[in-house]
Amino acid sequence: MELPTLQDLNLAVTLPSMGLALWACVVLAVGLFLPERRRHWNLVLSLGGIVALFLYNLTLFDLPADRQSAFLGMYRADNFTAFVNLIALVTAFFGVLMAYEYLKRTHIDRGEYYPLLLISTSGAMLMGASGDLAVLFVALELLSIPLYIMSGLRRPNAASEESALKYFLLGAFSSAFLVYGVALVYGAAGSTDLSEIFHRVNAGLILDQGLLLAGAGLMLVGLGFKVAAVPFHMWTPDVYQGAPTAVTGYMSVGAKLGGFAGLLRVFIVALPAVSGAGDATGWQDTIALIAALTMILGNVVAIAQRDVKRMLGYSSIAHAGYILMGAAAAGSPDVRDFAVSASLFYLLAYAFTNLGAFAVTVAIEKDDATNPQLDDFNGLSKTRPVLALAMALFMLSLTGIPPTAGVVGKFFLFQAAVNAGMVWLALIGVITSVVSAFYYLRIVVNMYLREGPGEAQAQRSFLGVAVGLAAVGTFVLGVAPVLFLDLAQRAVLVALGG
Amino acid sequence: MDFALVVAIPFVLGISVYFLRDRLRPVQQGLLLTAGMALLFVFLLAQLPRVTEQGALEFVAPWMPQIGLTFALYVDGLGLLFGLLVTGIGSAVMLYTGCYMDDARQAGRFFALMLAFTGSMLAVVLAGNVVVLFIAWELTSVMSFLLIGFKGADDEARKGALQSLMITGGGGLALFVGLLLLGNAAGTMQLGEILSNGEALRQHPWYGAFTGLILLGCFSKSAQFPLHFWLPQAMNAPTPASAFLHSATMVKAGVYLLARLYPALGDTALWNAALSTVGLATMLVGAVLALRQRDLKGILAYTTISQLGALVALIGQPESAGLKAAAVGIVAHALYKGALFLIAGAVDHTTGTRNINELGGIGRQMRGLAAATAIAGLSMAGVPPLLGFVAKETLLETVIQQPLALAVVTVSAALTVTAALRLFWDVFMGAPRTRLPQPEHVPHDRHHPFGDDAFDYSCCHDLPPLMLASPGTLATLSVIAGVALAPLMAPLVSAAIGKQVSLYLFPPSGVNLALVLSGVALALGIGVFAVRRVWLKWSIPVPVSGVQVYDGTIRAVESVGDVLLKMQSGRIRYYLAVILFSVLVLLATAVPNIRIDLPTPAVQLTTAAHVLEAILLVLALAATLASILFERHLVAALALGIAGYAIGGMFLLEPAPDVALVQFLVETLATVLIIIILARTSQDERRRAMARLWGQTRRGSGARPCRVHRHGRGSRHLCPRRREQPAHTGRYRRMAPGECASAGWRQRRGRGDSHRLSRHGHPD
Amino acid sequence: MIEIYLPIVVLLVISVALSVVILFFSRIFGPFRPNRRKLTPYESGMTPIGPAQRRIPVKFYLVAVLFIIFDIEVIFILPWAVVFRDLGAVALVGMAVFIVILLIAFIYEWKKGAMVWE
Amino acid sequence: MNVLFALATGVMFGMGVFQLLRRDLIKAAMGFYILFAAINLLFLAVGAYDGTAPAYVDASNQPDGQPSDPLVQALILTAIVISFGSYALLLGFIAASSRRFKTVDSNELDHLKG
Repeated sequence: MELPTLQDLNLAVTLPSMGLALWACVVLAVGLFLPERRRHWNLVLSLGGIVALFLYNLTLFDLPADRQSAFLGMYRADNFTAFVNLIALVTAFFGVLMAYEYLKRTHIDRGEYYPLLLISTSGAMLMGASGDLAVLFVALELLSIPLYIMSGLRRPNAASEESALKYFLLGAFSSAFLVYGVALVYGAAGSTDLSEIFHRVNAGLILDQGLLLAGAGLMLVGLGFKVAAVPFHMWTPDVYQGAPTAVTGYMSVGAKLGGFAGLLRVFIVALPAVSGAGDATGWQDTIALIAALTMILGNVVAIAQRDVKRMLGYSSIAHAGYILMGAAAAGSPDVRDFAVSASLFYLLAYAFTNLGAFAVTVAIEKDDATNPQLDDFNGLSKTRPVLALAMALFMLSLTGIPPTAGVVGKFFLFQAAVNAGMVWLALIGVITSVVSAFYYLRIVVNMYLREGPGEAQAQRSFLGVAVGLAAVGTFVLGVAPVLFLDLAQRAVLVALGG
Repeated sequence: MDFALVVAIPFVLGISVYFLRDRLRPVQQGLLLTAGMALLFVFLLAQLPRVTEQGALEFVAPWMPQIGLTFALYVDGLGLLFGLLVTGIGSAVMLYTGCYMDDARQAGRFFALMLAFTGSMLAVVLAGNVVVLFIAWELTSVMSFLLIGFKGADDEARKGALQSLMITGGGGLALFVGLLLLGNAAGTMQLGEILSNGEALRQHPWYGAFTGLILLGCFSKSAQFPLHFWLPQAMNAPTPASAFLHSATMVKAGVYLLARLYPALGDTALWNAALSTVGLATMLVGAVLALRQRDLKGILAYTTISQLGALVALIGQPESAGLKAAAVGIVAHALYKGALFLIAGAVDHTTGTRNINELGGIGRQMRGLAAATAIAGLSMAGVPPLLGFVAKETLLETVIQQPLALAVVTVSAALTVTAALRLFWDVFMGAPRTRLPQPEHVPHDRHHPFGDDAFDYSCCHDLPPLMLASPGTLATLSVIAGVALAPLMAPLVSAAIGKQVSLYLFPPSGVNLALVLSGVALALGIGVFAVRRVWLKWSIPVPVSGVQVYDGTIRAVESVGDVLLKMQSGRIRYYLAVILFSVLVLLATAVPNIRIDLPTPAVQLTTAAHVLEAILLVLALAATLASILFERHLVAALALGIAGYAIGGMFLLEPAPDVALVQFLVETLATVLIIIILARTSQDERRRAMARLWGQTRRGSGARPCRVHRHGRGSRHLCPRRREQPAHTGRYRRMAPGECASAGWRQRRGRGDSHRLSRHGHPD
Repeated sequence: MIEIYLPIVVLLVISVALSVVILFFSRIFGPFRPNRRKLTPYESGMTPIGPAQRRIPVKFYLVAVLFIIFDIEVIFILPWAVVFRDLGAVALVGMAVFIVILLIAFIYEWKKGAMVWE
Repeated sequence: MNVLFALATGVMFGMGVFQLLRRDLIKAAMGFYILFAAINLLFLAVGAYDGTAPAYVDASNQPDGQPSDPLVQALILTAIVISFGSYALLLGFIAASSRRFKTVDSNELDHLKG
């Protein structure tokens, strides 16, 4: 047996995720020794690490083929991974930035927040990079467990604790299904390597088709839970409402990103050839159905919400539906690459937009441990015009109205669905987008057309930076998406070898 | 390149005005912008010969090259016609607005929005790529939304703004998918290539789908029945915006796109049937409903709807027969309706009301305004030699072969005459009236907030001359264009529809049926106006109004949402059960495929290892079952430990000694942990919860300790008891990990629980 | 195969046998002169008077938990040691990272006061 | 794959699900633990059963028989450790919530809903 050397492990390309996890340990250790008045070093160190890795990650696009695999094929360092890393680091950046003042304000400035967030981010990155089901499982837990803890961070707050417990129990249940699915797929295909599974399925070397299907279905449950797809979505609003707002903001993107990265990685690399009618793969109809249900439920239920975080929770369910539409389209071989890059681009657009929306929510949240309500936006255009303008931009983007990132993202997703012949799905997407306009624009109406209390709140500088950057990102992706589009387009998912 | 500048300049102007708003008075801002718009107008006008000669001009710049998307402009006669309309009416409106707005800061904001709209609208009509077109299309909806809500805190304005955006923005999304399908079918997003591909597109299997979606988008934008109701609601916008967006330009975007796509999609059975049916219905509905209005802008809005219906019906005529009439109608309508809107604003500005019942006889003070109204009203009524007459004649001539359409057009034309007369006579002529009591039969849902259009009533009760200049110019243009048809209108219309046409005031062949019907309509309209005292008292019951349908739809969606919300019970077990059920459904699809060939024998117990393994397996299962059955937590935890050890034993037999070792240690740890937890959770609480559980199981239900209070629909609050619980209510303060266990222990003992604990021996 | 565990079984048998033998022979050959003190159970110097079943403070469990957690990590080191020669640098780097992470966890515990008895 | 073995893991998983669905949160935590025990068994059932000797990297230095599949062992090890970590955390959450809410009945933790 050939023994691997250090070069074979190819550690350099794994640096974004592995480095972030290690950096989290460093931040944790340093944070332990920081006195109260030097707490800002937590922020500085976290942001520094994120930015450095972000820059480094830019060099990881278009690696030569021999450098695209690390840890003996367990870690894939292709463009898909690099793009997922990019989104994840952006998410982490905003997650740190918008939390700093919030944590102080709500007196939960425990140093653990930052390392937890970084570890969770590295889990999300690893989800996208996994070349093996075992890595997928580890990455899923790495992503989830810090999130459970972070949602319960606001002790002693009943809502926060309840949400943490709920999230944990439900999350543990669904990840049990994922592992069960991994075991079944392993039993059917005899391997946990994604490319190997692909080749064995292709060559008909599997023990049992049904077992493979059952395993794929169970994995879909675990990943569907992470992305909050109906009917595995029920935790979402409760947890979003209960968790500290900054955590909710991070979670709304980070967890979804990890879930989708894993979903696309597994289903497109390993299982595209699972039998189905005609050209399309066996899971396409299932995912399309889930996407439809998710879009409908998320948007319809969001209308009745008055609590902003809860509303954004349902909205995040709805957006999971849109991205699932891309995943479903990727089931058709002809549009696979386009659909993957469409989903990735949408995730990036969603990251900027949703993180921005949450940053604004954090900014208007009162200090009395009550959640912001829709009416809290009243008259914001008078008291804080810039904030209101940014929020309006985010809401337009979430609805899918130009000139924002959301519309470009939706454009690609709808086009992917149409190209894959799923016009009905695109139509559902459109109808539900119209429904969503109703509740997103209500916030805009409240900000611009209603009178508020009229008191200008204290400006919060880091939050302001976060809101500003998110707004710029949302706008730039809306009018000049060329650069990121180019990167997303290069992210192609294929099995190795063969 | 120069056309890209045409699109960009309004945005630049808008931003500059916004930043200069503290330096310039509103009038100066208005003059500046008027100059800019006029320049654009002149530039576009200068392109007319070039376009007529060379055909369409295309301008392409890379935008998203990866997916073949370009930023493309496509300038032909039709685009130029609309571009001229936008910039021409725009100049007039800007001039007017400078006087209309009193506050410089507000004026700056308003101008910025108006200019942003202008730029978007120009992008719509000059777009050479359906994606660019869609984006600009939605931008116009957004700008319209912001302008309708410009005056802010007023329920009507808020509702109107949201409604208009929902309808037009939503329709825009339908258009979006329609355009995507169209692009997919044509294999390109470039407008020029799509237009030259008409034959194939009409044969395409998706033709019905994309045409339906595109029509839906156009109808919603152009306020076609039954989606027309947003337009009257949009009249809460400041009057210059109404004049510009909601009569002259934005609402015509739908008409523009229909005309634009006519070469590619038009003239099929579906197209013609849909357009003429919807158009004629809209025409009639708008004309009839206009009669019920008391608000000047309401009357104008409904007659606009009626006119838009006519335009849509014309584009639905087979073999491009209606395009000429449509082009003339667009220009005529923009001129007279723009003038009338501006006049309505001026009336409001000076008198402080727009309610026609409170107005009358003001023509004596405002002769100029009255004259302008008379001219524009004559054009609206279709009296020669104004342009409105030509528009009506060409319309009647187009539908002369279709009895039903002819009847609808004639009736609508008559009612339009009535509306025009009311606008002139009841406002400017007759006895002066002030603050008449409002008639009782005015329906509530048609109530408009009268008289809060201007911002500051104290200033300028005398009409500023510039404010009269704009409507006066537009009205005069109606006359000039009507008289000088051949030199002015004919080249424009010819360029717009792409073939040489001749326009005439009176048919060269003498009196024909169209002319007769035109006269009939005029007479009929005057007749109806004469007896207005009678029908104004009628209260026409409207069985279902669009607003009701809209509200009903929203309510229906909300109630579906409420049903779904009931599923969100907040209970973990329920959520778990839902997941489990979904998993079972998901697996049910896979199970039929499972074909495991049972090995023979299915059970191998040949070696000692096998026997031992089987024993351990049974032990593990039995212990697990025991952990379920035992009610006491401690015993259950111990049983679970046994199961874990049995599994560890199986790992050992595997042989996987390292795994087994880990399993043993972890199992020990898990058991220890659960004991710690049992010690640290309050035994009392646990026991009470357990008692409640078992008691409930027997009784079937139990009183919930705390109800969640719902304040109004959809508001969710935590139960107050829970929410305000301080950190150390009970015996358990927050403790550092190091201190808590022993502290908890001491505290519990301090409360005298210890004897009970010691009786059980272990913290259970 | 199960046979490879035979030495362990032999070891178990020998140890059980040895303890039995020691107890048995000490009973036979040793002097036996009991008094009240000698008959009380020996508990490493602690006073044996009190209720038979006492609760052990949870503190003990916590320390035990910490101990076992690090024990588990040691198990991971065992197979590593077996193949260390063959794997070389890879193994060294891997284990170094592993130990560093453990160390940080340990520092965390320490700083958070998990090692403080009271 | 030994069918009996696989069926037994299925039964165990089912028992875990049942336990997880109970109102008593501590029992539910135990259910979670049972789930992962069952999954570990399943890995054993589908994978490593063809081995007769411990898995070594170097095949030359082991006594006899075919080495077990090291991959599945690694998977099981990972699963055990992760499940234990989660279990510990879960118990911690339950302890915290039982102190705050004075109950271990999951049905009473339903204030976040709608």
